[in-house]
Amino acid sequence: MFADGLFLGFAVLAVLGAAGLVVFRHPMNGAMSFVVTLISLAGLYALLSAKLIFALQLIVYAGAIMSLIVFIIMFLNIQPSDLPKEETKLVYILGGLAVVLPIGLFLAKIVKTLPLSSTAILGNDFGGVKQVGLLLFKDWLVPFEIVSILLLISLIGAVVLAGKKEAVK
Amino acid sequence: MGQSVHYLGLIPLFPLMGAVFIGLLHVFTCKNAKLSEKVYGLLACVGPVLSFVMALKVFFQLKSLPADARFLSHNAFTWFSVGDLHINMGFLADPLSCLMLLFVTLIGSLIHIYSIGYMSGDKNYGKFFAYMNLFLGSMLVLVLGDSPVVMFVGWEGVGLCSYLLISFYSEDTNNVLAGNKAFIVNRIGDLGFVLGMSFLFWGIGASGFDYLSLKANVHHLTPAIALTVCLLLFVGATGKSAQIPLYVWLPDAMAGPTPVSALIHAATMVTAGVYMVARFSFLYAHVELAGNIVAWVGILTALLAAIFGMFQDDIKKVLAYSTVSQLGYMFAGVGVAAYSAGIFHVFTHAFFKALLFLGAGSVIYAMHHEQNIWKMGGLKAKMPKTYITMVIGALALAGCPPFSGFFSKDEILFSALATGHYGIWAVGLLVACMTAYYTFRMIFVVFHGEPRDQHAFDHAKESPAVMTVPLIILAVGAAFAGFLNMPGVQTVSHWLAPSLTEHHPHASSFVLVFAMATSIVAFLVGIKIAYSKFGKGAAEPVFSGFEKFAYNKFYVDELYNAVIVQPYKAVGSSIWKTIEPNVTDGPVKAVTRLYMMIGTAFKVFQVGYVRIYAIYMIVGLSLMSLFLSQSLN
Amino acid sequence: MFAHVLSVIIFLPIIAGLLLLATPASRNIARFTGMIVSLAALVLSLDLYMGFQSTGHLEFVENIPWIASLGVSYALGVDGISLFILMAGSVLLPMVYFVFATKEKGYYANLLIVQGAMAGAVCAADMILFYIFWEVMLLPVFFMLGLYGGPKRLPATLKITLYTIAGSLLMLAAIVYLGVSYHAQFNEWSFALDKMAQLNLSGRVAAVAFFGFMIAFAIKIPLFPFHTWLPDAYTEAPTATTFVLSAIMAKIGVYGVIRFVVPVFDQEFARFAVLLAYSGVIGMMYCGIAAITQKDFKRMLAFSSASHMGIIALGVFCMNVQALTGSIYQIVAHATSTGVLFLFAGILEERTQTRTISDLGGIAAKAPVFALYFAIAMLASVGLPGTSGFIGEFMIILGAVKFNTAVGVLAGTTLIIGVCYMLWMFQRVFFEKATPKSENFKDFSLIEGLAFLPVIILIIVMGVYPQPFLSKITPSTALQFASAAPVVAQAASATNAHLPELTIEQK
Amino acid sequence: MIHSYLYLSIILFCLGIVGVISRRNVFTVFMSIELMLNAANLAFVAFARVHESMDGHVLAMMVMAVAAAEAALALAVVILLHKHKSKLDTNVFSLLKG
Repeated sequence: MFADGLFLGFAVLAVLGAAGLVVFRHPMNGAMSFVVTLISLAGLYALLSAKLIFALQLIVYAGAIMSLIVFIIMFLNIQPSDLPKEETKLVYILGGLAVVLPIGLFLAKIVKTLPLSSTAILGNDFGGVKQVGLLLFKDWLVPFEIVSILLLISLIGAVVLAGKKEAVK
Repeated sequence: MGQSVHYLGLIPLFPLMGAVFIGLLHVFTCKNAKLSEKVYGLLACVGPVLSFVMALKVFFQLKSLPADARFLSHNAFTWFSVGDLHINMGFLADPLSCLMLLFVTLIGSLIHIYSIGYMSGDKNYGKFFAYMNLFLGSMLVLVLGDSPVVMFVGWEGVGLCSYLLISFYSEDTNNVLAGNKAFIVNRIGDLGFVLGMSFLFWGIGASGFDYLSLKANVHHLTPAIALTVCLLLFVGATGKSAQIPLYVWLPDAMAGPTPVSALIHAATMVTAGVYMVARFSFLYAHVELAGNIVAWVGILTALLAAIFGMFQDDIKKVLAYSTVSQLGYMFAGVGVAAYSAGIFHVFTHAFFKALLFLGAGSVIYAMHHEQNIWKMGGLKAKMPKTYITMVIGALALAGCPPFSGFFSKDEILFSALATGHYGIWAVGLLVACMTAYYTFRMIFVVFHGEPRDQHAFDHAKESPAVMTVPLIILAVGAAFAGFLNMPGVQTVSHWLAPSLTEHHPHASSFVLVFAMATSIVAFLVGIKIAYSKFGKGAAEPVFSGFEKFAYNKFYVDELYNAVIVQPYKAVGSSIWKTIEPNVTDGPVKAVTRLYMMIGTAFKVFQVGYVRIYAIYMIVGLSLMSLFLSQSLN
Repeated sequence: MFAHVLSVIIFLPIIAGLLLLATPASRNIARFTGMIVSLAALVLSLDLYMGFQSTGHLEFVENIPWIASLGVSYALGVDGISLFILMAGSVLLPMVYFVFATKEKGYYANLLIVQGAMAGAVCAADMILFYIFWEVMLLPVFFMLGLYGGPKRLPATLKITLYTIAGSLLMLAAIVYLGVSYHAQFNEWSFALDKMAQLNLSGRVAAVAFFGFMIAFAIKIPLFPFHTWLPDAYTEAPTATTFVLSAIMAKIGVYGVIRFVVPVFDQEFARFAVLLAYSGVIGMMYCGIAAITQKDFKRMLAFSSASHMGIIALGVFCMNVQALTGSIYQIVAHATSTGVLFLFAGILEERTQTRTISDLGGIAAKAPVFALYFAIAMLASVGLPGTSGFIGEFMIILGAVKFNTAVGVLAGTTLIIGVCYMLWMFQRVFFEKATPKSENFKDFSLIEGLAFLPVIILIIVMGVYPQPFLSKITPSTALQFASAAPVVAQAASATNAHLPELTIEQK
Repeated sequence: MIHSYLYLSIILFCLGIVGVISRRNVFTVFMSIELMLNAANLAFVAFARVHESMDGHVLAMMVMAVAAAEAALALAVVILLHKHKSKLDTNVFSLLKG
């Protein structure tokens, strides 16, 4: 019961946060509401017994990535005049919802066909650092290395792109 | 049958070689080192004279043979041979071609000699003689060719030379236009000739396409094909020999130098059509309808040209129309199956018409290239030799006994009468009268009366001997050639008999005398009218009504221009300005436009915003989901 | 004479051309190389000509399996029909290098490649091989026209490329169809020509494939109404390209009809021959009449060339040995006359800086040698007896009269139509008074005069003594009708039935 | 119940799509993409729980890594674009427009 209550709370927060992201005009507001979503998602991961992911979600996503985004938003010192004028934003959002609705319903239909299964909290041998780490470095070694290369490349790319001083002008 | 003699091929080869040689000399020397005129003159006369000598040799060799074996042939090489079609570059000398050969080479040689004087001082002296030699060579190929195809080589060759010589003074646009006209009109005739040959070939050509084989197989032709062939070949003849409706080029052709008019457009080339019909006498003799058409076209041409001739004021145009008119007589002759009479008229006509033209040339030369007869007058005193020879020529042309023209023309009229073609005879008689009238109109205006242009008259003088001697020789021919075939003698008819398929009509001597008497009367009437109007000098008349209509040649040229030439040009320009870009190119352009339209239609979606492309993607995804979720149920 | 002489004739120019493109050779080296290579090809072809036995069948055969699984082989060979097109290319192309001295390197390199590709297309005895050379042939034309053409070259390039590629694709589809049919009927793969002739094709699909081939060739010839690319392309192309297009490439279209369509699709061909013949005749008249109103002499020659091609194509469609032989003879004659006329037009353009007829005049007086050469080529092109143009034209008209009287009569009008525009042009350009542009026209130099002399002599020799040439063609053309005789005879009699009163029969 | 997690994942994903296609603010669009990634992550983790296998967790980690890389690059691009145009409107960056 308690777990269901938690789920409901996190789920509502996550959806509200996501809706806020879509609706707010200023990106800073959007980012803040998105952080809410991320944190509630972390809670949901915990409910799903994914301890490592729960931690990573908080540290990497809510912590690192979001702070990077917020930092950049602040760094750019965005004035209201910089923001696009989206007078018809609401129409677009409603239209977007209408377009997306069939996709959602379709996916929901698929989900409906899945067998039910319990989400009770599992014990220590699931989702911990040790178990995931072993899996990661045994079965998923090559993809892991590839992802590390990807990170390296994006690092270099970001440096090259943002580091172009005035040459582009 | 017959003998093969190798020198036959040499006869056309001499002038052709001369043409090449003189032509090359001219081309390579005309820019810087000019050769002396004497060199050209000498070189030019070698070929024709040698050909004449050879022609005499042929004549004597033929004469030594029995009458029904009188032909010599020489097969130089296989020209082309494909399937059933075997064409040899072969030459045939039989009495008919031998007669043509003799007078063509004789008159050709004389005109070459005459030209040495006439053309002196011209900057394209060499070119002129190259063309003249080329012409003579082509004409000899035409005459000697042993099959229609070889004849066609000469046939087109003389057409080409005619074109080149008419546009000889090529700086003047009118001359070139006249040349173009001649070539194109001749080509229309050639189309008939080629088609005629084709039909003839598919009819009986498979077993040999030379005259002897054709003659042997002619009875295999169906009447319809025979008629088609005859008419098509006659179309060729109307082009070359200036008959209705293709006569229009000949008067314009007088733009060329006068010796050209004499040689090509009076004495030799234009008679090629008559020669051709006579060559095919074995065919025409079988198809009476074709013969009648030929005869009527001929006599109507004679009438029409005589009407035009009565009102011309250019001395060469008068002679040109008289040529057309006389050619009409010849066709009337061959049309009524009197082939020997037609050919005999060709023969005599060559003498007196060449004489008249050369005489006219002499006059023109003396008058410093003035051709209008109303600017001449009284030249009798200044140019006695020219005067006398021209009068002889005029008498022959007008048909005054005993000059040559009388006998030949009379024989045609007699044949028409004897074969029952009374209409042709009557028109012929009328034309004879008109001929006498316009011929002497010209003589009286030019040589009698008072000089109309005193300045030109004072400078006029008799031409040099190199010009007058040919005149005298021709005058002798014009005067006496008629006796060769006068009634009762008939040398030429007998000579020609082996080559021709004709039946001499047996008419009573009354008809003969009647025909002769009416001819003489017609001549006298004509000359009387001419004398009464022009004998004592007359001013240039002002034409009105019918006279003006006739003076302008019934506006036939204008009619052709409006009905054929202009529409042709209009079609041409509409093709490439309207039809080509719109109709023929239409489907191509339509396909292009279709692609453009499709492209434009899709361009609407290419707004350039990534977000919009994302929307397309999502919409697509959404539609797919709609579809898939239906199938999921 | 050695075994692979055909391959050498084909690939020597192609390789030389590619090498030139790859190396930074100067234009003089390029021109010199082109001259040497084309002369070498000429020598080899002459050798080939001398060694030709005129058996009527393919000679100098080379056959190497290439794509064995599909039965495609590298098969070459010449017979009397292809020999003359090959010779026309080999004899005429060296002239270009002598006459046009100041062109880019790529110009000469492309010329070499096109020469090799054309030789390949003519010698190929396998459909796939033919198709490859056929396509390769277009590429150099594309580059030469697009790079070195006149001011409006780009639309012209686009048009010719799209047109020919559209045709080629239809042909490719038809070739694939033939290959598949062969596999269906004989249970093996092959694209060899002699095997294709054994195919028994009928029905609607065969007719479609027939038109696939016919349209491809009709575009190349070009046959009315597929000719609309021609005036633009011929006018805008640099002279040598126009020369190549008109003198040789168009002929390969006709050659394709004779070699591929007639033996393989004999039934369809007999069925549609009248239609095609009318198309040829109408094209002849249409282009001939259009020619007379042209103001640009190159465009006029372009129309004249299209007009002549109509007659040449007609000869093929008439289905008798005279017309077909005449057609092949006319191919060579046309290459020597109209092709050379295009070269002369190029010289005229180069020296007067104009292509407008009315800007010129009086050249005959300024340049007698040039005028003489031009006149001879022109007279050959209007088919004057004694020049090369007459023999072919005469035989085609002769054959056309037998095939169908109406077609024959219409075909005859070429005598008149041709002479109209040619004389008109000759009058304006060579006669009359000199204009400012033509006043200082320079006559041929000695080298130019000598370079053209062989062709001019050839024109006259081919007119006066054609039998040696014809004796090499006739065995092959006669063979064409030996195999297809019953069908052809049937069709010919059917077409003449419309005009019974004019039917020619031998009692 | 596991279905609730999956429904939530669908809702978040759809909201992410809506954010991408209906907003013009570069940051919002970017964060909406992140939202979609997170929705996917939630599904991964949920399925990992269902199957009691931790491969889903590994995948979620990789997605995070990719998201980090994407964030680094995308933000660099945004900075660059902002430097040039001083705008955050996606419609300004319309180099694809013909």
